[in-house]
Amino acid sequence: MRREVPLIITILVGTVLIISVFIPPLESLGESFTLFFDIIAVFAFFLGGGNLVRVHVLKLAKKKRDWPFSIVTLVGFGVMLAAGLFKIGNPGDIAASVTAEGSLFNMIYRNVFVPLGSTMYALLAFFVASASYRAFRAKNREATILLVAAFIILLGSTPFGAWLTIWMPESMSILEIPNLAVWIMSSPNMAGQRAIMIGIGLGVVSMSLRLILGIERSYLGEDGA
Amino acid sequence: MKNLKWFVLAAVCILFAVSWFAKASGGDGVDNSVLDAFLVTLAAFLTLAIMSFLYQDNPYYKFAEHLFVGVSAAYWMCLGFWSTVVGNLFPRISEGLSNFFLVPYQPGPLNFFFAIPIILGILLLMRLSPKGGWLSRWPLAFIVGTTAGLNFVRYLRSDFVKQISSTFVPLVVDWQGFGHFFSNISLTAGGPLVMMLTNLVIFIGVFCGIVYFFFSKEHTGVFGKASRVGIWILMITFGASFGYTVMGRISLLVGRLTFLFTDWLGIIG
Amino acid sequence: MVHNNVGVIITLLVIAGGLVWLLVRSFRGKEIDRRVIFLFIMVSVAAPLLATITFKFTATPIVEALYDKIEALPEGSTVLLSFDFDPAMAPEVQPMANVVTRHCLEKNIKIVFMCLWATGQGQLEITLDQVLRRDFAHKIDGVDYVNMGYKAGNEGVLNVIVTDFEKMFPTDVNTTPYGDIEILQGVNSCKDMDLIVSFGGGRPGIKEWILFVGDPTGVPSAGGVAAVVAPQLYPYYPRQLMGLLGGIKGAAEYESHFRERHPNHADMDTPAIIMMGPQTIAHIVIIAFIIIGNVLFFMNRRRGARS
Amino acid sequence: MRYVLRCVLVAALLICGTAYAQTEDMVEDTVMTAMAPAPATNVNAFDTDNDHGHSVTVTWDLSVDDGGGTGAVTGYEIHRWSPAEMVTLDSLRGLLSAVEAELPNVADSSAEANLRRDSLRLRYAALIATSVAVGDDLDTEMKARRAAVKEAFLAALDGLPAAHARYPENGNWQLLGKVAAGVSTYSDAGGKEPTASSFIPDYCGFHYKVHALTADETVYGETAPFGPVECYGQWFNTGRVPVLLAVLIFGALTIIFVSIARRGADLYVRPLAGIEAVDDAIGRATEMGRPILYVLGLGTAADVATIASFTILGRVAKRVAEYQTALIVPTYEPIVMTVAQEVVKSSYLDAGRPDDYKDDTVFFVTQSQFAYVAAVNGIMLRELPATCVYMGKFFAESLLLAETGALAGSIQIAGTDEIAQIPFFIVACDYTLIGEELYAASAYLGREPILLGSLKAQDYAKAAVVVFALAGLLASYASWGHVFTDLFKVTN
Repeated sequence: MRREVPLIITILVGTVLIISVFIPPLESLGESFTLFFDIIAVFAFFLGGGNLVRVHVLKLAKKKRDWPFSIVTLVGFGVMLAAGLFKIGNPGDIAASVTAEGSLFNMIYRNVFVPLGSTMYALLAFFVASASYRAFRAKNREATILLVAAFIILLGSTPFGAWLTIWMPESMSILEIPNLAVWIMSSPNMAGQRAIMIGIGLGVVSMSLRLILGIERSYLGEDGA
Repeated sequence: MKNLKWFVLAAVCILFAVSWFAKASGGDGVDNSVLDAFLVTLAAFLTLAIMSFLYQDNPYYKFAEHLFVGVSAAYWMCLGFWSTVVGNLFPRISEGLSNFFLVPYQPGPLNFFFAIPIILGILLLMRLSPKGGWLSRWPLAFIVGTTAGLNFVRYLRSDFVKQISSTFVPLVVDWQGFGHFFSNISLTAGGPLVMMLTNLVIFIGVFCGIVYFFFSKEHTGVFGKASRVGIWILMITFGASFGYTVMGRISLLVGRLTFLFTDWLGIIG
Repeated sequence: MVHNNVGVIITLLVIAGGLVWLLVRSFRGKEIDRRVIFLFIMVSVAAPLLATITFKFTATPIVEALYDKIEALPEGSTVLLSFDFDPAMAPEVQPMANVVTRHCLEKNIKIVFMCLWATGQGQLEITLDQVLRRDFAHKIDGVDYVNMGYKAGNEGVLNVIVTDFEKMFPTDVNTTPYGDIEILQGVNSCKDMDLIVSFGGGRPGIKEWILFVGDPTGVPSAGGVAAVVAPQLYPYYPRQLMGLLGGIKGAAEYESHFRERHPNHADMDTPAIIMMGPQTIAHIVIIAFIIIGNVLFFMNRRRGARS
Repeated sequence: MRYVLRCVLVAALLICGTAYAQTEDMVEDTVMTAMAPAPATNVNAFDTDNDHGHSVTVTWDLSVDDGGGTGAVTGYEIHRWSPAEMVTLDSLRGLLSAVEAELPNVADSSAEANLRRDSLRLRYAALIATSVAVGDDLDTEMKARRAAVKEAFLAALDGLPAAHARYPENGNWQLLGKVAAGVSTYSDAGGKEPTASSFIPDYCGFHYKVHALTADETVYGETAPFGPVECYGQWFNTGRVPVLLAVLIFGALTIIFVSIARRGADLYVRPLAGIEAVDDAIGRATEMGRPILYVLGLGTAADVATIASFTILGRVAKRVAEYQTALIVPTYEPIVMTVAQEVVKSSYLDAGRPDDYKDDTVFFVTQSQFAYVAAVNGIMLRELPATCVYMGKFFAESLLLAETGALAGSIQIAGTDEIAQIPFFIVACDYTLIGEELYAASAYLGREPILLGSLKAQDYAKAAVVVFALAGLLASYASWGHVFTDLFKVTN
């Protein structure tokens, strides 16, 4: 009962959806099912939010390390939730968009959420540098290939790339760094991408099949198969 | 050393206040309202707080991080509620609710289907109860089953079938006989030789790449050599894409600094 | 190479000096603390912004090809510029659109503007404001250029205008009937264009232009695209795609190539070149760190071998 | 002299003659343009294939005056004969939606609301025979009206086939649309739902005709009506046969190899460095007495990558339970969290240490990309995990995580199917599962014959790709390259 029902559900739903692709009257099934997800996901939000609050309240109660910061989280969570659910400061009535200009929700979003997010994203500029310093070293053949490819592309995206090989004759122009960079991007790079894509495509297909056939059950909390 | 922490805190607070005041009083030439001044200063403060992480973990980063977590969690919950529950669910299940939220009621013969996600959603919440936790697997099974079904066909369609057809490239381009070929042989970018080379590399690359992803055959002999070439191709791919992405990442930083220099300090632009 | 300016010289000296010092240390096998790297990146991005460091770019062949093509077009020939992008892509693509438009106007080439993306109209307006209305106020709408606006239908639009332009665009954006637009006299379809340039980065974009218009009619087609999609387009060069500006760098190359050959535009604003300042220095710094890293690696290995 | 006069006279006559002739020609011309162009020929209409019905495709041969001939044709108009009942249906539909729109605000007693209701009553009276009790209770009245209108609407629907069969009595030709000259096909596709204004009923005998237009609206060439033709839904989309074939072949392969594997054939799977490394990494963590951080990525519980990751998490949790090391699993998605909790719990059970399992090993952080990263990075620098495992879907955050992990001095093992992110993991992590390897890992860990069987099938499919590619390559030399491209053509 505990194990079988979920498996049956998976098999049933999966098969129906595969068939639906070939049966025009059932084509819209996929969309409505994906709409069902969003609804289930909203219920899941309660789980998530509940868990978040629980974790931080426990941290507070047990006075764990950095407990004062849990207050920040809880306050931020509470305020944003209130602002969103009760549409505080939203122009117009209850039908107005929750992210409407001038609402508290929108204000917090633009002045807290966005700067935090985009700065976090911008840290990548630094990490890209430190990563290439650490990792692009000619340890072995593979690493060397990686290094050389990256090096040419990097050089190719600066004006220096062009100056370094300006002396090359037209008949060798493919070897000029900018062209070489272009060629690498459009030829070997393309090939590698495609190989991975085909692999992933098949992997997904076969994994889906395993799920539908009930072979793969890890998602039900069973180890391996 | 103990009270250095407090000095820093004080300094930060003073700077914050100064910036707020300066922005509000139009110290930077632009005259903002007190609220805007506060918001800009806040945004700038949070930006710097996150960047301070680069030096080391510190209370200001912790503050920003915890605030971010709380706010963002609530943000998505609210969007989910308004767009999905109010936008998609209520109009289909209850006339009263849709009237309350002023969304158009959409009666339809198939609406009873919407009981499914509700029931499954409730089952999902069952895991909060010590006994019925196992029931929460049913909605999961539904979700997984659906995506499996969708993916199975979609990937066979797009990735698999399409990729095969797009690998049909003739290796030889506008062939006009050996004489012509060797008489003006050159490495000009976009010249015939390079074109052929490109197609050849793509074909061999895809071939060896796929060979590398064979799991059920030992990579020895010719097979092993092919898969080795495959790895090299992959390494070129990874190196190239890495190098290629750098530019985009730098732009992000430029964006943030422009915010600091222009909107906050007002020293450029 | 660099516009001389004290602040610039100093910052460059600081960065270069720092790197040399690190290189020397690396010969002694000393690892670099990550914070030093972060500092260098910060400086190399912030300094060019504050001191506006810019570089002179030599146009790569694929960019030069488009420049030469426009340069070679006789006065009064007609060029079609299609704006197929949205604000998200604007930082990369708008500069290209601006400089190419400027070049065409400078050469007294007639321009037919259009959009395959609804969002393109807004971007087109920006270009018209920043280039045409500011620096070429004397150009007359309908005589020197015309704005046909946006038509829905993606490839469908191309499929029609390849044979009959008027069928898809019976009027221009200010509803002037096709027949009354002077510039369009003698333009029945895309075949009558001397050059087609599409600025974009999505679908439909230059790829669709090539497949639906360029190839069938043989009208030279070129494009300006965001860096991410550039690699997928290179295979079309040079046969189906006669020129391509890829990403902010492509734009910068065109800007600097154009400004250098048209001194009367020396003071035009060059967003791409400015944007490339931080980019270039940051790239150089990263390259330098890769070199330093490898020096370190080989030093330590030799040391390991010796002991 | 007289000779000269005669010449002049002749000349004059000639001129007049030619002039007359010319005027005659001119008359001829005007007549020509006034004449209708040749109509389109061979009008044909048929149900659109591979669809859900409610659509008819009309085709015809171009008029000889289109392009060729006088070239007068500027385009074509397509008309369908629609009986009077169609009009009634439309007005009923309009009324129905109006009534339904009115229902929510019966409480509204404002002047304009009353006006709206009165106009509704009038429209109702005009259309529906059955009258309803107009009490002072608006709600009941409106509901009653809605019911009556709905009834009439459905009745009208049922009447449609008969009405169309009655052609050509009591109906009129209705313009569907225009197409440009040179076009010889038109798709008359409408809404599937009767409530849609563009609704086109199935199983009704439609009649179509095509007008060849000229610059002057009043002048056109008209074809004879074609009909009757019905539209209806198909039960199978033949446009997707190749996909079906692929599905069947792949399914068959899998089942075959699974059964072979079941019969105990020992199938080889090449070792995956990343997976081999997991155990050592856990051992290392135990020695150092530091925790293990497991990140499931940003995928949903339904993403294949995440599902594969669950299997690996199960393995890791089991080892962790055996070695009694600490495990930290911050999650991005609530459902993923619940699954992860299940997985970890049962792993502890399998390891025979159910009471060591703590509920806050797996916890939810936030469903926002960079907030999640910010939090995880914080955890890394505070807990200093000995090992970080990133398996699942990752986006821009991949490098943010991996670099911070390296900073914290952890051994890092990653795996993702996001092609754009693999490079960053390759560069910053010690071991990386590339794309498909991540999926294979679950089979590899399970070591279950069935899973290995499916892997084998997968490999054969790959071999098929290579073969087809080669064949296609050769075919592209021979002129019959299209054979293959056709074979793989997937319409819609």
